[in-house]
Amino acid sequence: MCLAIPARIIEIDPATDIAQVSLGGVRKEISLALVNDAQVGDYVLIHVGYALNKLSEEEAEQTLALIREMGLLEATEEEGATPGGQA
Amino acid sequence: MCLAIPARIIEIDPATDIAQVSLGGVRKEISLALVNDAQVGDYVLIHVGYALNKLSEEEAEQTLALIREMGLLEATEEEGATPGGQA
Amino acid sequence: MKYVDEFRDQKLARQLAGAIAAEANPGRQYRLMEFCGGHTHAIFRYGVQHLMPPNLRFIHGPGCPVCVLPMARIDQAMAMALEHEVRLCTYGDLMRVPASGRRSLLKAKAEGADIRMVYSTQDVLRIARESPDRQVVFFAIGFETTTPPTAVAIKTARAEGMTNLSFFCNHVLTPSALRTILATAGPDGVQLDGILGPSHVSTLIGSRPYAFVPEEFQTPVVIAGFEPLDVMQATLMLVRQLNEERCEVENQYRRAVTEEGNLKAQALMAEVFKTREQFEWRGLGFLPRSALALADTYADLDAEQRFPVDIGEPKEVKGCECPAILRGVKQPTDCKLFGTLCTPENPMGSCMVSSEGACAAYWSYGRHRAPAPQAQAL
Amino acid sequence: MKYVDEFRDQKLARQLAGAIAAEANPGRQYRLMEFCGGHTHAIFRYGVQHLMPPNLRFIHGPGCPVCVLPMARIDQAMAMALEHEVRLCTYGDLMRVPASGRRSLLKAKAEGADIRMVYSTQDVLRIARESPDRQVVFFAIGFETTTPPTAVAIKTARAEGMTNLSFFCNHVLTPSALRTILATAGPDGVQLDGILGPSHVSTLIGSRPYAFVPEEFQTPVVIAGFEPLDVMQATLMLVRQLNEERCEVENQYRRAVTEEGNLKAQALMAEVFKTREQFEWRGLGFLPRSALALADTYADLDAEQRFPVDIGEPKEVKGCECPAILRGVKQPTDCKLFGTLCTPENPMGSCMVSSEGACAAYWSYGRHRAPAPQAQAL
Amino acid sequence: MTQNRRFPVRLDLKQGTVDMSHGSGGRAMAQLITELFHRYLDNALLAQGNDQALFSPPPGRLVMSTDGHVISPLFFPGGNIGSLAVHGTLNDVAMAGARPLYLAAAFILEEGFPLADLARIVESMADTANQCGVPVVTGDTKVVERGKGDGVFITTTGVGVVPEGIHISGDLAQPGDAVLVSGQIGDHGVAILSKRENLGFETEILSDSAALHELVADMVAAVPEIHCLRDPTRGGVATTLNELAHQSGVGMQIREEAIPVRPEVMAACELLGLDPLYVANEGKLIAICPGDSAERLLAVMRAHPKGKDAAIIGEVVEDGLNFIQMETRFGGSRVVDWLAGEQLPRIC
Amino acid sequence: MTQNRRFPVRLDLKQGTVDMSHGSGGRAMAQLITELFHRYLDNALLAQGNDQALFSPPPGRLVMSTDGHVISPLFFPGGNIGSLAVHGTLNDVAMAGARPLYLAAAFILEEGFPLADLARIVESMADTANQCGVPVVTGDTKVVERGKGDGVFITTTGVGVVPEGIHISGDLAQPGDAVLVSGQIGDHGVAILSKRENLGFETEILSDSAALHELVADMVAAVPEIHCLRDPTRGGVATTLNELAHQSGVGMQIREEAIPVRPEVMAACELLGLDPLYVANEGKLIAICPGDSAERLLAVMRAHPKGKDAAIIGEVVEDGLNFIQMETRFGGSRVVDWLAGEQLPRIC
Ligand code: SF4
Ligand code: SF4
Ligand SMILES: [Mg+2]
Ligand SMILES: [Mg+2]
Ligand SMILES: [Mg+2]
Ligand SMILES: [Mg+2]
Ligand SMILES: [Mg+2]
Ligand SMILES: [Mg+2]
Ligand SMILES: [Mg+2]
Ligand SMILES: [Mg+2]
Ligand SMILES: [Mg+2]
Ligand SMILES: [Mg+2]
Repeated sequence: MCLAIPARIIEIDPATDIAQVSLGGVRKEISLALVNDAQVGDYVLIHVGYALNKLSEEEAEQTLALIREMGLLEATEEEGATPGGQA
Repeated sequence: MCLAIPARIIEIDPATDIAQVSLGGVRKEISLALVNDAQVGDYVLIHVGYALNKLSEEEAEQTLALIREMGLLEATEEEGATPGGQA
Repeated sequence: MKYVDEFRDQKLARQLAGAIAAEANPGRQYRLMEFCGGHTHAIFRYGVQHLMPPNLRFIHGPGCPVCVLPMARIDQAMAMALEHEVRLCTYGDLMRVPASGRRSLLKAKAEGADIRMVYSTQDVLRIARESPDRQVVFFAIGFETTTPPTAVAIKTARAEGMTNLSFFCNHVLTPSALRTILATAGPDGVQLDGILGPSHVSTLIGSRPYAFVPEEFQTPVVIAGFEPLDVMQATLMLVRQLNEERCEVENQYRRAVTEEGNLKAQALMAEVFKTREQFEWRGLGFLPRSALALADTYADLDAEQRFPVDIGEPKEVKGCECPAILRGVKQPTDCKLFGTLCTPENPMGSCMVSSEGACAAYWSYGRHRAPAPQAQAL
Repeated sequence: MKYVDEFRDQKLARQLAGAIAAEANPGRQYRLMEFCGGHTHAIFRYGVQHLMPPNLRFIHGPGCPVCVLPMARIDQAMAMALEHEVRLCTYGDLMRVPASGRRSLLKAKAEGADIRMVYSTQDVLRIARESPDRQVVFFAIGFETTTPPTAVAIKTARAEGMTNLSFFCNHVLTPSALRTILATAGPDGVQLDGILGPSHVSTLIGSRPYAFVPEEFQTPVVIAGFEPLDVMQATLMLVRQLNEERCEVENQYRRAVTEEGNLKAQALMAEVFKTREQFEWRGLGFLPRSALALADTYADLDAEQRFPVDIGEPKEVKGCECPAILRGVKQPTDCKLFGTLCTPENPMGSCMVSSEGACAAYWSYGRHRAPAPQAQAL
Repeated sequence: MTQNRRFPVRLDLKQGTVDMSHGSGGRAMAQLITELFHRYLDNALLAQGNDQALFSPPPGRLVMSTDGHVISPLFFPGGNIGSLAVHGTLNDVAMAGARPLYLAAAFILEEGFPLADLARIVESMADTANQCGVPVVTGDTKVVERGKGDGVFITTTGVGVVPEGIHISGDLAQPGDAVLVSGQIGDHGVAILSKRENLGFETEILSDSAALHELVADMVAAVPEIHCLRDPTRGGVATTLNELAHQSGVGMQIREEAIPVRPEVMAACELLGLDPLYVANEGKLIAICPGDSAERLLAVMRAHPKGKDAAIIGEVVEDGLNFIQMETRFGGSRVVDWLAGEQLPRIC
Repeated sequence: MTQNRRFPVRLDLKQGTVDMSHGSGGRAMAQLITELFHRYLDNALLAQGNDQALFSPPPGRLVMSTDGHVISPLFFPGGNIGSLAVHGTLNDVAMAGARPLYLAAAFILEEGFPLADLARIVESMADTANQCGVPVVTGDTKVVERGKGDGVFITTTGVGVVPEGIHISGDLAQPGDAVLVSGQIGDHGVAILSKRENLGFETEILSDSAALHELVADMVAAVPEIHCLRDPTRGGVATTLNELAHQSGVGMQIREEAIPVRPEVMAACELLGLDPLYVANEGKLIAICPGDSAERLLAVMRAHPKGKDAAIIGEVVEDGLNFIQMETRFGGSRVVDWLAGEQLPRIC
């Protein structure tokens, strides 16, 4: 549930707590009312026009690294495994 | 001023004082609030959806008779007179 | 159509024309004012002027309720619709009347004002009943003919306890205007030899209110119907009065007009309205005791009180001769704007709007001044 | 798109699929409930199920706010719009949800109800400011993700002293539903070996509220993001917990979810809302302390109090298996109406509306059951 | 489970209403098109389901004409917006002397419009098109939000082919030409007004809405030298005559007495303060032809049921002002001007 | 006094607004047509002022297509309703492989609409028609009351001629055929959404609104064996592929990775919960041709500026269920269904 997408803050109006975020060339106005200390350059998770939370770059990289590691381990063991389909 | 046209009463609803009048095959609903003792068959002068007054058949005929008489008198005296135009 | 077709008979018209030509004294002028726009309309629509001798001229009077409504009242109605966001009900005739700044109710409607055209005050009542949450104002205009239907609506609104309907009253009184015309006539104003008296107004008020005309102004009056034969017969009656040096109120329109008029309607008007101390008439200025307002007992239904508006000084179009035309001292063709900047599509003055307005009538029916071919055939 | 594209990588997916297949013990079943519709959507949209070994099955949970909204609440909102003539603002997702008598907000709008789709509670505030004469109601739905934006709007309405805006609150609490699912699981209900925990809800509430799952129900939880690699990694993490007979709350979605969640948003929710004693969830019945209402200090902004409506007993469509599907005990294909009378154009149940609903996801992405050609190529 | 019936639940043509999804381009729209439009307007070209129709016209010059139809009320005595949308465009095609071949129809539907009404309208369009032998071969459907439309608007476009030797255009009237009208005027406008609730009048008058292409075919076959044809729709006979006079740079002299008007139409106009010369027609035409062909043309027109009350109403004259002058029934003369603004019911 | 200037006071194209008299059939309407429509759309056929246009088409089969245009906002990045109304219909004509010849345009104006906006729209229509070499030769204007329209609706109808040897129709796709798209998808829909006030997003994306008849002319000249052409407008590529599959009784297998989508369009869709496959295009086409002509067709398309980003996106397969199956970028497979209802911004 709860469609949300990460976008980068490119501008903040401190008076209104409204920010401009950018996502793949699209700019959108969102409210920062739900997050503290968001800065220009931060990535925030956008949901119904609000930033829900900041994203952690570090954690994202660690997750990706872990995924690569989990996959690689396997890839060496069972190259080309083809699990059967089930809908 | 005051577009008004004579029409014949063909139906009266005494409860609402609303009548149906007929004029050349057209039926129209009008109010009788402004006239007393209008009867089915009477001709009334219709203005903005109200009967203003009853018409007197007798007077109408006398007027027409008078017009004919005025004209005829003349016709015998100066047959074919053609007054000049002026806009 | 009974009582209509008989009074449009071509043969009788030709005979009456002959009689008028024969009886009119070539040695004098017959300057007859048709008070009503209805007469003006008939004269133009049926080409009655063509049938008259050259020394008999119709002078168009101020008897068109649309034409005599001052611009300020349109501005006021527009302000009610736009500022107070009322639902303004009005007769179709008013939609195109110019207001200040070349605006009109038609344009205000296009811009979003809630303006409804009605055909009858019965519609006004229906609209108000159907939209109880909405303030509805009836923009009431007209002479004594159109006034009693407004009175019925006011009484009904009171009887039904409607709180969302009020009345912007612009009803005016014919005799008062007639008096002003006559009082200013003479060497400096319009010169009048006789009056074709109101048709449907007289149906309501009767023929008695015109007694002052011969008495005070030594001018004969013939109350005339609106059909072309009515106009012609009444013209002949005026010619005869003038030739015989009589000066009285005669009634050509006997089939609809009595001496006392419609007493029921008169009582209704007396109950619901009071006479204003003065009221502005376009062209005639502020005339004393010439218009109606809601009586004190009905003042709560008065839209002017319920929805006060502040309008600036209305801006008349420069060059528009409506005022002089309404007083009978000028003709449409005397106006520089006639047919150039002022046409029925782009009326500059109210006289170009109503088909009873002298300018509109002249434009629609009289513009082409070459002698009509059939005039020769008569 | 940063943080998006990386987590949709095909090559890594293939590798993760290989790892899952390798690590999954062929001798046992892995019945994993993805709580969230977001997971359901990702599983179908990206064909994740195709990449799993046959003994690993995803069971679709109740985590779609549209799907769990009982019909009575839609009926109630429609009645507010139609009887009280309020301007009803709602997220687009709700427009096509079936209400009693095969009606919906979309149809009510077509019939003249004043219903506005909004994308954000910021729009709701704007609409209310722009139409001060009109009562505006926000039909608020959603889990803890969507709740804080409603809280912001409520506080703003109060701060600005708006008298024309109120809130029809249908916000529900995730942990409560999770508890019900787990409490009814077992031989007679759904059989679950592990839980893919909520993604964006957890962003707000943190990972701590799930501690009860392993403690009370001996079921492992892995909080998972909504991108397909997130789902696959979390699946592998669950497989490992099960293989290793661990049972704990793990957090795969570390880039957005912390232990404590968003404290500012939590404080805001605590201020503005109170927990309802009970609330009906479609399919799950009345669950204690599972939803929010406006706190007493904001009760004057509660649309349920401002616009009371009287609706009849809502009429569920006969044969619709949404309730069982939402509890995880049936699949869309078990419903006789699926694909015959019930399609996304003519949804009979809410699960066919939202793209997160199991029936809609199944219809859009899973309907064609022949093995996809590229499944062979993997 | 999965199965091939395209629309499992049929469109509810009794209780259903148009909603936004019917204009979305998706399956709801496809269903509306299949189960309503194609069902009634059934023909091979339309059934192909392409976004355009392909046909081989007979050789010759083609005409194309388009008209939006926005009438209120949608159903009126003698027709509805569907039949009107067929007649109106066929007539504009026919007024070039052409034989109409094909029609296109574009619908703009307002959210909330009852499907039952839409079905009645489309069925009547189909019947009318059938009777006229001119199929609706391509179409389009859009849906607008409530309050941004008025039930249904239908824009029809027609193409037709002009027989050789026929040269008809509004700028070809010449002094000495005769002016004819094909029948009683004002019926359509009065029929519409009689359904406006607030005017509260009743008549037996039906709209004259009708297709004139067969009448025109007879006319151009017998009198190929016709100069102008036009249907006096909005603005009525008065406006059409002014248009033609202006286009051709001529004046006209007409006779009120010669213009056929039903007594009921005349009466309704008297009641409302309207002039029948400005009231709309939807099944009449004005024809202008050389003066010495006029009696022949009149005879051909009168021989056709849709021209049985045809009349010669005047003649074209030289006039730099392009005035239409009319000898009144009363014997006077007046200018018959263009309509200014709308013709509204009046009190004075 | 009396004089011959037809409209003494010029239309106020700066401050003026449409009012009911502009649709009355009277002189106010004549003035609007003369001073606005004819002024911009200036061409000999229109200038004749008849209710229809007369022309001699080249020999061959004709196509006719009509489309109502009801877009909001009326002005959007990359165009307006006027340019769109020209492109939309030209494209539907071109999708038969035809060369468009003439356009008809019917306007439905809402009372109160600014004449300045109308002039901008009509001017842009005229420019577009000029650039395309396809004049608007006949038209119609109606005015509806405020609250019964939405500024302006424009229905355009086009006719065109199909070169010999070309047989293109939605029912001709065959298993083994290739499916091509002429460029990046979703631009128009996203450009429109970006102007919806409440969505509050901004992009540099312009509508792709464009006329495709020249691209089509190159395509059919080089590859006359093309089976289907269709512009994926409302409902987007997904809906158009479903339509074609259904009409031809086939299925299709497409590859997500092959479908060109701008990153901004993708991002806007992610933000709003939309799928670019369902987003409208106004300057793109889908082409289906025999598999062994596909590379040749692709080369021709890429050689034309309006097809420079063309791509082969899949192939036609046998499928009794007429499903469009897509291999996802992620490596999975899904059915790409018709759009159900409208595609609305979503929260979940
Ligand atoms: S022509 Fe026009 S401007 Fe001149 S007096 Fe008449 S209404 Fe006024
Ligand atoms: S297919 Fe439809 S009716 Fe069946 S369970 Fe799903 S939503 Fe309910
Ligand atoms: Mg036309
Ligand atoms: Mg027409
Ligand atoms: Mg025509
Ligand atoms: Mg179309
Ligand atoms: Mg409407
Ligand atoms: Mg089309
Ligand atoms: Mg199209
Ligand atoms: Mg198309
Ligand atoms: Mg037309
Ligand atoms: Mg509007």
